[in-house]
Amino acid sequence: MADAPEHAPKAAAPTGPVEPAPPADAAIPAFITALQNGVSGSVAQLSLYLGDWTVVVPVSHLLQASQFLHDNAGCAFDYLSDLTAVDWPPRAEGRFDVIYMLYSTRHRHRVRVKVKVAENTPVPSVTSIWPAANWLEREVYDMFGVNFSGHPDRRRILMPEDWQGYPQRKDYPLEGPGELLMENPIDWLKLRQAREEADIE
Amino acid sequence: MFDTSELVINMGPQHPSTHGVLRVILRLDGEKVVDAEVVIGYLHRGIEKLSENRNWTQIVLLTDRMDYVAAATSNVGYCETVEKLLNVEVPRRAQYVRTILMELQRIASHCLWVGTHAMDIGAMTVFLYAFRERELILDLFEEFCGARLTYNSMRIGGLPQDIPPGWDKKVLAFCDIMDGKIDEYETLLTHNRIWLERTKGIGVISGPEAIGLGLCGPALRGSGVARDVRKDEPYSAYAEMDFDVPVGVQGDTYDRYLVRMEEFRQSLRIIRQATQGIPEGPIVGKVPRLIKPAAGETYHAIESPKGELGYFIVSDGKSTNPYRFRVRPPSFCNLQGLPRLVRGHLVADVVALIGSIDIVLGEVDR
Amino acid sequence: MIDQFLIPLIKILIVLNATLVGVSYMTLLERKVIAWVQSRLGPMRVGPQGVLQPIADAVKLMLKEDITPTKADRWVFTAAPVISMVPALIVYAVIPFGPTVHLFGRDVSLYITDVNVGLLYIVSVASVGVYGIILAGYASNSKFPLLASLRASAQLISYEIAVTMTLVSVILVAGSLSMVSIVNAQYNSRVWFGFVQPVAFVIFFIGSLAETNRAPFDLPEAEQELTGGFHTEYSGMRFALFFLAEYANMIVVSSVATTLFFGGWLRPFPNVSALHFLGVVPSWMWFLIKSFVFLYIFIWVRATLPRYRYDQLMRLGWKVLIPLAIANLVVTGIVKVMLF
Amino acid sequence: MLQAIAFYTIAAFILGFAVLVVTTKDTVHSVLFLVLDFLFVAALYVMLNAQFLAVIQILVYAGGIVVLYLFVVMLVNLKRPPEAHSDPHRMTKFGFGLAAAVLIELGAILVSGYMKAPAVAATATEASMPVSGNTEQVGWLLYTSYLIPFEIASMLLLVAMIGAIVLAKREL
Repeated sequence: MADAPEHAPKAAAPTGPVEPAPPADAAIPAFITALQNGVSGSVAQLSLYLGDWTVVVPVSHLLQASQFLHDNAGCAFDYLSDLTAVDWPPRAEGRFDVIYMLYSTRHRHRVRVKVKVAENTPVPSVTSIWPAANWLEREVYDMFGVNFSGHPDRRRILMPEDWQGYPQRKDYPLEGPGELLMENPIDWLKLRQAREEADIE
Repeated sequence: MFDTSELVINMGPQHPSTHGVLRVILRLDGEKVVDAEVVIGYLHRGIEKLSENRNWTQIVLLTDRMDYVAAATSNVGYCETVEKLLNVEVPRRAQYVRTILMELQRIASHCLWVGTHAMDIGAMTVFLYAFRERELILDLFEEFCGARLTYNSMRIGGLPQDIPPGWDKKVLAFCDIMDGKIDEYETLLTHNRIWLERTKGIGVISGPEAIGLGLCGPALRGSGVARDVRKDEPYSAYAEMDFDVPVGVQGDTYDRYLVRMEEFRQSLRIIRQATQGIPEGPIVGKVPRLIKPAAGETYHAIESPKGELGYFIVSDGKSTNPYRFRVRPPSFCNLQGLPRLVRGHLVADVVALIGSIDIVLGEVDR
Repeated sequence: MIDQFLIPLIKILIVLNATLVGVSYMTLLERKVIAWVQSRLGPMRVGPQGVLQPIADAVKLMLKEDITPTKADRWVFTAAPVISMVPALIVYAVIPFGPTVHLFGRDVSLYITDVNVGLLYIVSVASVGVYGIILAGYASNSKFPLLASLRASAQLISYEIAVTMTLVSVILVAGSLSMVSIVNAQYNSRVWFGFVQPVAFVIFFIGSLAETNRAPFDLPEAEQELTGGFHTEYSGMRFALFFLAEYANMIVVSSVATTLFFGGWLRPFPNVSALHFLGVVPSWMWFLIKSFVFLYIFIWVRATLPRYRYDQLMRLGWKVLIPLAIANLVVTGIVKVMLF
Repeated sequence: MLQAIAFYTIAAFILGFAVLVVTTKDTVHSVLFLVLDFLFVAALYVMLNAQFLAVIQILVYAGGIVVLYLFVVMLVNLKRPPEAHSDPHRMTKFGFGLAAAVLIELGAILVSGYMKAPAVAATATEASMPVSGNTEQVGWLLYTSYLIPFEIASMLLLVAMIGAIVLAKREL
C-alpha cells in the first residue's frame, strides 16, 4: 500500500495525539526517573493525562529502554498488557505511534511507552523481552503495516495471508476494498479514484 | 532404525471442541503433539475499525459482539473508559448495579466454561447442569434489559434504566440456588479420578512464564499469580466489596479449574454484598447530550471473566467518534499461550487445554 | 425335520427381530435416561413420550444421502459397517435366554443352540467385530478416522486379554464352556458366580465398557477429540449400522454378564423354596430384567464419567486389569485344586 | 454327500482366497482376504467336529494376529511405485526352490500319513483318554503327550515377545 495515493481527509485531520506535559507540581514516579537515569536519552517526552503516565521513547532506544523497564527492580514491568498503534497520516515526524502498555505485577503500576515512527521505519521487536508481544506485534503489522524487525514469525494474523493493504490505517476505506482489491489491486485503485472524482463533481 | 514421519492434523476451523472457528495445526508424533500452530481470524469483523466510524454511544452495541458470552462486562469496560475520558462521575447506585451485572455475567461465562470444558473431557452431564443455571442468569438479564445474549445494557455515565422492582430479591434467590449447584458440579468433577488424571499435570506453566506470555485472568491465577484487576486497580464498586482472589499452585489445568470454581463462590459473595447494599440515588451521571470527549487518550482495564479486558481509546476532540479504538482482548492473549501449553501432550489434552484457557472466538478475532 | 430346521429357524427369526427392535429402542432408552439424568425430557415429539422416536430415526437415516468420500477405499468402506454389525448379531446364537420349556406340546429350548465351546465362540466372534472399526477408519482415507481406528484396535486387543482372563476364571469355577452348563452350575452351587468371583466380575464389567467403546472408554469415537472417530466420514444407513452394532454389542455384553455372573435366567435364590412365588415371573423375564439392569448401568456411567485419555486407558488395561485378572485366575485355580 | 459338497466348497474358497492374498495389489485388501481365509479354515475345523480348534482359530488368528498385521500395514505406508516391485535383489530362483521344497515335504507327510493312518488315529487318542468332549481332549493331549512341545512353544513366544519389545523401545 506504499504506492497508494495519499487520501486527503475530508476535515482537517488531527496531526497527532494530545500529550499534555505533567504539571509542574506532579510527582514524577520513581520508575520514570530510574529510566531517565538508567538509559540516557530514552525519555524524549513525558506526559500525564487522566492519571496515566506516557513516556515517548526514540525508536533507537526502544529495546534498551524496554529491557531496562523489564529488568530494573524498581520498574519491574514484567507484564505487557497491550501493544498497539495509532495512525496519524499527516504527521511530520512519522505517521505511527506504536504504544506499549506495561504493567508490573510486583509494584502494580502502569506506564505507557510510545514510539513515533515513519511508515517504513523498522521497529525493533520486543518479543525477546515480553513473549506476549509476539501476536500483538503481528496484529499491529497486520493492521497498520508497521515493520517489526527481529520478529520470529512476522505474518498476518487476523487477515488472510494474501490480503492487500492494512485495514486500520486511516486511509483505508471502512467498507473495505471488496473482492476487487484481492483480485486486482490496480483496478481497485482506478475505481476508487473514479468514485472520488464523482464525489467532487 | 525405523523411518518415522510426523502426522500433520488440522484441528478446526470446523471441529466440535475448538469452541468456534479456531484452527490449530498440530504436528503429531503418534498421538503426541510436537508442535502446534494457532490460526485465527475466521471471525474477524473489524470491530476496531468499525468503532472508529461510529459515534460514542453506538459503540456500546459493538462491544456486545466481542465476548458474546459476557457482553455486559464488555459494555461496562467500554463505558468506564469513555467516562474516564469525559471525566464523568458515575452515581454509586449505577456502580453497584454494574458490579452485580458483571458478576452475574462472570458466573454465566464460567457456567459456559465449566460445561464445555467438562464436555471436552467427556463429562456431558455437567454441560447441561451448567446451562440450566446459566439460563437463570439469562432470565435475570432479560428482566433487566430485555435481551438474553447481547445486552447493550450499559450507557455512558450510568445505566439505561433502573433495576425492575423485586429484581434484587430474585438475584439473591438465584445466589441461594447457585450455591448448591456449584457443589453439584464439584461432586461430579473435583474428586473424580478420571477428571484428576485428565487435568492434573496437563499444560503446566509457571507464574513468571505465564506473566511473560501475557496470560491473564484465571489462566494466570492458576499459575499462582494473584493478579486480578478488580483488586489491583479497582473500578466500579469493587473497592467496597470484600472478596478473595483465588490462586493455584501448580499452574496446570486442574488448578485453573479450581480457580474458576472458587471464582464462582467469590462472585456470589460479591453479588450478595452488592445486592444488599444498593444505594438509593440517580442512575445516570451528568453526561453531555452530545458525547465528545476532549482530545486525549487513555487505557482502562477491567477484569472480564476471561481476564484483563482493556480499552485504549484516543479522542481527537473534534469528531463524534473515537479517533482510535483498541481492545485488549483477554482471549487473544490467552490463546497465544496455547502452543506453549500443548507441546509434548497428547491430542486428547489439546482439547482439554483449549477448554482450560477459556476463549471466545468473537473476542479473539473481533 | 421340524425339530432340526423349522424350530431353530423360528427361534433365529425371533431373536434377530427382537434384537434389532431392542437395539433401536436401546437408543431411545439411552436418550431418555441420559436426559433424565441431565434434567431434560429427551425425545418427546414422535408418539406419546417420544416412544416412536427410533422409527422416525430409522426412516430418517434410511432416507439420508449415503456419501462415499471420493478418496475412500470404496469396497472396504462399504463392507466395514456390515463387518461390525454381523458379529454383533451372530453372537446371539449361543446366549441362553431361558431353560428348556414345554411349549405347544414339545420341548423347546429358549436358546438357539448350545455349543460346547459357547463362551469361546462369543469371545472369538466379538474379536472379529474389531475389523469393522479398523477398516472404517482405514477406508475413510482421512486422518481423524485413522487415528481413531488405531486407538480402537489397540484398545480392543488390550482389553480383550483382560476380559478373556476373567472368563477363564469363571470357566474354572463352572467347569464348562457351554453357556447353558454355566447357568446350571450356578443353580447347583447355589450361588451366583458374581459373588464367587467378584474381582472377575468387576474386571469383566470395566473391560466390556472398553470393548463396546462406551464411556469412559469411548476413545475411538471421541467426538470432542476425533470429531466422531472412525465413523466421521459415514452417513445415512451405514452410520446407523455402526450405531446399531454398538448397541447390539452392549446388549450382548449385558447378556453375557448376566449369564456368567448373575445366574442367567435363574430367579434370585433358586434353591430357596420359600421364595418360590418369584417363579411367577417367567425365566426369560428374569434374564431380561437382569440384562436391563446392566444396560442401565452402562448408560448411567456414560452420563456421569469423563473420558479417559488414550495412554491412561492403556495403562489401566495393561498395568491394572490384566495383572489383576491373571492373579484372580491363579488364585481361583489354587482354591479349586485345594478345596475340590 | 452333503459333507463332501460342503468340504469342497469350503476348500475352494480357502484356495481362492489364498490366491487372492498373494495376488492383490493393495496390502490391506490382501490382509482382509487372509482373514476370510482363516474364517473358512475355521469352518473346515467345525466340519471335522473340532469346534474348539475352530473357535481358537478365529480368536487367535482372525481376531488377534491379523489385527496386528493390519495395524502395521496401516501405519507403514506400503503404497510404493510400480518400479519398486521389480527389485533387482529379489532372489526369485531361491524362492521357487524353497517353495518346491516345502511342497515336496508336505507331499511326503501326506503320503506317509495315508500309509499308516488307520492304525494311529483311532487307537492312540480315544482309548487312553479319561475325558470326553472336544475341548477336554485337546487339553488332555496338550498336557500329556505334547507337554514338552507345548512348553517349548510358549517359551519361544516369550522370547519373541521380549525381542520385539527390545527392538521397538528406543531407550530402556
